[in-house]
Amino acid sequence: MEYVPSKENIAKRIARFFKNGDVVNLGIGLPTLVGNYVPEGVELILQSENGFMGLGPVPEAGKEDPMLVNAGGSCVTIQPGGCFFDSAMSFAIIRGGHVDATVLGVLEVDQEGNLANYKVPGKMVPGMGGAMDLTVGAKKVFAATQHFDAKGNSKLLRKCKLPLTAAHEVDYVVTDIGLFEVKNGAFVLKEYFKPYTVEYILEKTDADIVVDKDCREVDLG
Amino acid sequence: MEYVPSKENIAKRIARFFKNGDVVNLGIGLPTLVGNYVPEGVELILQSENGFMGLGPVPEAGKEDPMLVNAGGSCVTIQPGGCFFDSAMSFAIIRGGHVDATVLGVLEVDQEGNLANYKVPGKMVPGMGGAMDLTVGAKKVFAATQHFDAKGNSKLLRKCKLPLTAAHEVDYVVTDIGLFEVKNGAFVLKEYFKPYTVEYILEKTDADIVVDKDCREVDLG
Amino acid sequence: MLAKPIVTAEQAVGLIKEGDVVMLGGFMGCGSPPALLAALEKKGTKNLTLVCNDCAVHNLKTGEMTFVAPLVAKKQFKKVIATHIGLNGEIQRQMNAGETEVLLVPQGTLAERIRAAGAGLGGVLTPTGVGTEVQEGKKVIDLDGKRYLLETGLSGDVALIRAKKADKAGNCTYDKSGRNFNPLMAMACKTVIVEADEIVEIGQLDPEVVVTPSVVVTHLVQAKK
Amino acid sequence: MLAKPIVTAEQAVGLIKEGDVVMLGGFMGCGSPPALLAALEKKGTKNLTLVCNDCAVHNLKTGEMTFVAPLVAKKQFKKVIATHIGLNGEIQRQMNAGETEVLLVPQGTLAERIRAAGAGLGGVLTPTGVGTEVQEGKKVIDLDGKRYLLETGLSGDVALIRAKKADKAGNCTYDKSGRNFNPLMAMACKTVIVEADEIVEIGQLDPEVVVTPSVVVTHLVQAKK
Repeated sequence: MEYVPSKENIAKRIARFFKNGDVVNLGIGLPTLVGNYVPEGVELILQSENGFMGLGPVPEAGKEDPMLVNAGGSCVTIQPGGCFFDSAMSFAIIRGGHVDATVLGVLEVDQEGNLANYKVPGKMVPGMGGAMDLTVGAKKVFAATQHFDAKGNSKLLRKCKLPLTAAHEVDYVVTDIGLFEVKNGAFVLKEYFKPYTVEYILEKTDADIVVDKDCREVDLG
Repeated sequence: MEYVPSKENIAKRIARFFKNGDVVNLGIGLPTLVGNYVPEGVELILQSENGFMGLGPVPEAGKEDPMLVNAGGSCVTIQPGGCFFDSAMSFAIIRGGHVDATVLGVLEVDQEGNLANYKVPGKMVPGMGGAMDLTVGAKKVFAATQHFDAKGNSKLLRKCKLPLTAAHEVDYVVTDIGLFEVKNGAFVLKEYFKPYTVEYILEKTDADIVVDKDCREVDLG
Repeated sequence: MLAKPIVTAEQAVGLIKEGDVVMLGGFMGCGSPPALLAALEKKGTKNLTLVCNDCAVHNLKTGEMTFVAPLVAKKQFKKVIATHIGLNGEIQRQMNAGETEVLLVPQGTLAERIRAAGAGLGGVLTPTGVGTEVQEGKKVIDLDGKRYLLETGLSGDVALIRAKKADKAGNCTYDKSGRNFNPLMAMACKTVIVEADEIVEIGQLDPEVVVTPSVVVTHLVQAKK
Repeated sequence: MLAKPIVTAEQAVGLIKEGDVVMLGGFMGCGSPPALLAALEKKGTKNLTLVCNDCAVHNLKTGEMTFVAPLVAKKQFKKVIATHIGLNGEIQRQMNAGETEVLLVPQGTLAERIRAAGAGLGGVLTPTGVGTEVQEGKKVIDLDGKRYLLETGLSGDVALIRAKKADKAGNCTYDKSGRNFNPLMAMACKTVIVEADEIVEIGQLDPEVVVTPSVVVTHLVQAKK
């Protein structure tokens, strides 16, 4: 079986977690894609940590407002019913448990629920931005990642080697081949995505995986 | 010499301390009177700890707005250039050193700069309200008090007996017979108000008083 | 944006259970929600903890009572956490008689304790109260030679909030000095009931002037006009 | 209400002395004051400490620089305290080469540290960063079995603020997501310079919508239109 990276499948699967009215913060990059796959009838309230609630889609060309950007600095819009606030209020909302879920990118994630995504010492040090607050504050933390890096190494590990963004805070890891819940020091495989198999996942992942008794195949289409 | 209580003289003298644009919080009761004696050309910005800047005078009869009250619950007005805020911001302004001066009432004040004004255990326990924050936060703390209580006892003491509102925070004590700076564990007499004399003050006050070398008589009229 | 249920004051106070910690906005009643207080008095739920700046007015000589005072007089609260109770003679009486537990907290500290809980902070270090009775039993932390008290977060079960305008999603604005503790309490409770003078459609509040974000509000009540 | 001096951007940045801690509002430049940054670059004041969410954009391949990036490239800052520097390759290079000291702080923690200083608090207890490198050297406080880091207040000498409207007294409103750190920094510095898109007469701002109260603002600058 050949591994074909699919950001879309990761985003599709995460999007199915949400119910109508959930307050969600999507990290820049891959996590932002989640917004494209939210099921019909489900409207998310997106929080943008740079200071507003009700993040809307990219504006039409020519209608960009440089004073209305997302946390990546790109021009966006605000939905009816949204509101602006300062950074202290933004993180009061995040840290205070008023955000239902956050989706964050991954450099490494391990079976203890540790996440590393802000620093490769000496090489790439972008900084943690809001990620450390999001991981401790959001009710559910989704780590969104391709299952393997460019060299084919598992991004799911027994123990992170990079500096942590958060310790023991990840609830779910969603890759392009399966859905894992982090529980009791192991990745619990809940779903494997067609065409991958349980055996493939167990063989290729460098971590302790428990196959859930209700584990099932899911076709993300 | 007979002691004639005069709230007006206390208020008059304190009012002369202020310069144009000073941000001041006046306690309820006697301290509020200070606002009536601010010299011409001096405009104070009054902070009201229940949530606004730019406290204005009592409204005309019939124009009261129950949603615009001072910290004592009485209807007031807001000046042009004022603004409303919540209680956290109100005390951020107070505690953060953004208030130039506060004037507070007194049950007891001592030569160490300790102030007691919120509690007589078992008898009267109104609570400290904003007074503890005001005393630690305002740049200058004025204790405004009649020099003697109803029984003729000095309200300036060597050591407060009542529970403290603040330890070592009072800068000036202004009574109806003199002005004292609290310094190095003593009341430094800076001014005595006509018709009282230095001798009278020294004799009648139950505390260590140092007579300032520039101490002078002041006629508050 | 999801609309929140608009309920009657009676339905709203039905969400308050015996033993709950109830946070009540307002300062001498200015900014307290009158319909919610009336309904809670009528329902008579007891054994509550009240967190509020003060207990409004209860003049024992004239019998005058405002806002939360009738609920205090009916002993619906086993405990009161407040900054000032000087104009409510009855709660002072209950305190001195040992009938009701009263915790007096400096006003800025109460604001920060509530804010901390709503903001997911364990607490704050404040210089307020150092060297006073407020210090008793608290950790004192020295930073660069200055002493601070560690004051911990204070959260509640239900917040009773009075807003000027709310949109149907729950975004709120407040009315002049009626703002006070309301926005802080709205962040710090699981159930947040807003009695609004006016409830408008989603999109009708300027997003720049919203004080309380919709996501923390759980129920809306139309105030009597 | 006292009017604050309206000065030019050049006069305003003259208030910044070598060695000062400069707080700069803005998030990827959105909400940073462009005229003040241009004047400070021209003046060339060095040895400063910059407190800002990020360092805007400096693309080392194309040479593109935005907002504070040219000042960073000229090494006007001996130290940078920020949450994210991923889009400024030059400050990453300076950090890795040991040329400039960079302290990376979680965004919510930076916000609370600045707010604490402005609010007269010694610090806050936050769960953010527990079990990470951010914890190093900090006091860990356990409350009811949950661990928090003690993060201390962070104040500055001069705040460079971008407002939408300011009245002549100094009251400010902000523009959409340009609000971010501006109101927090305006509370936390001794000198607070506001570059406003529009400066209006005292009394022309609705007191309900003011975000930064006049009393903390020391100087006003009219932004280029």
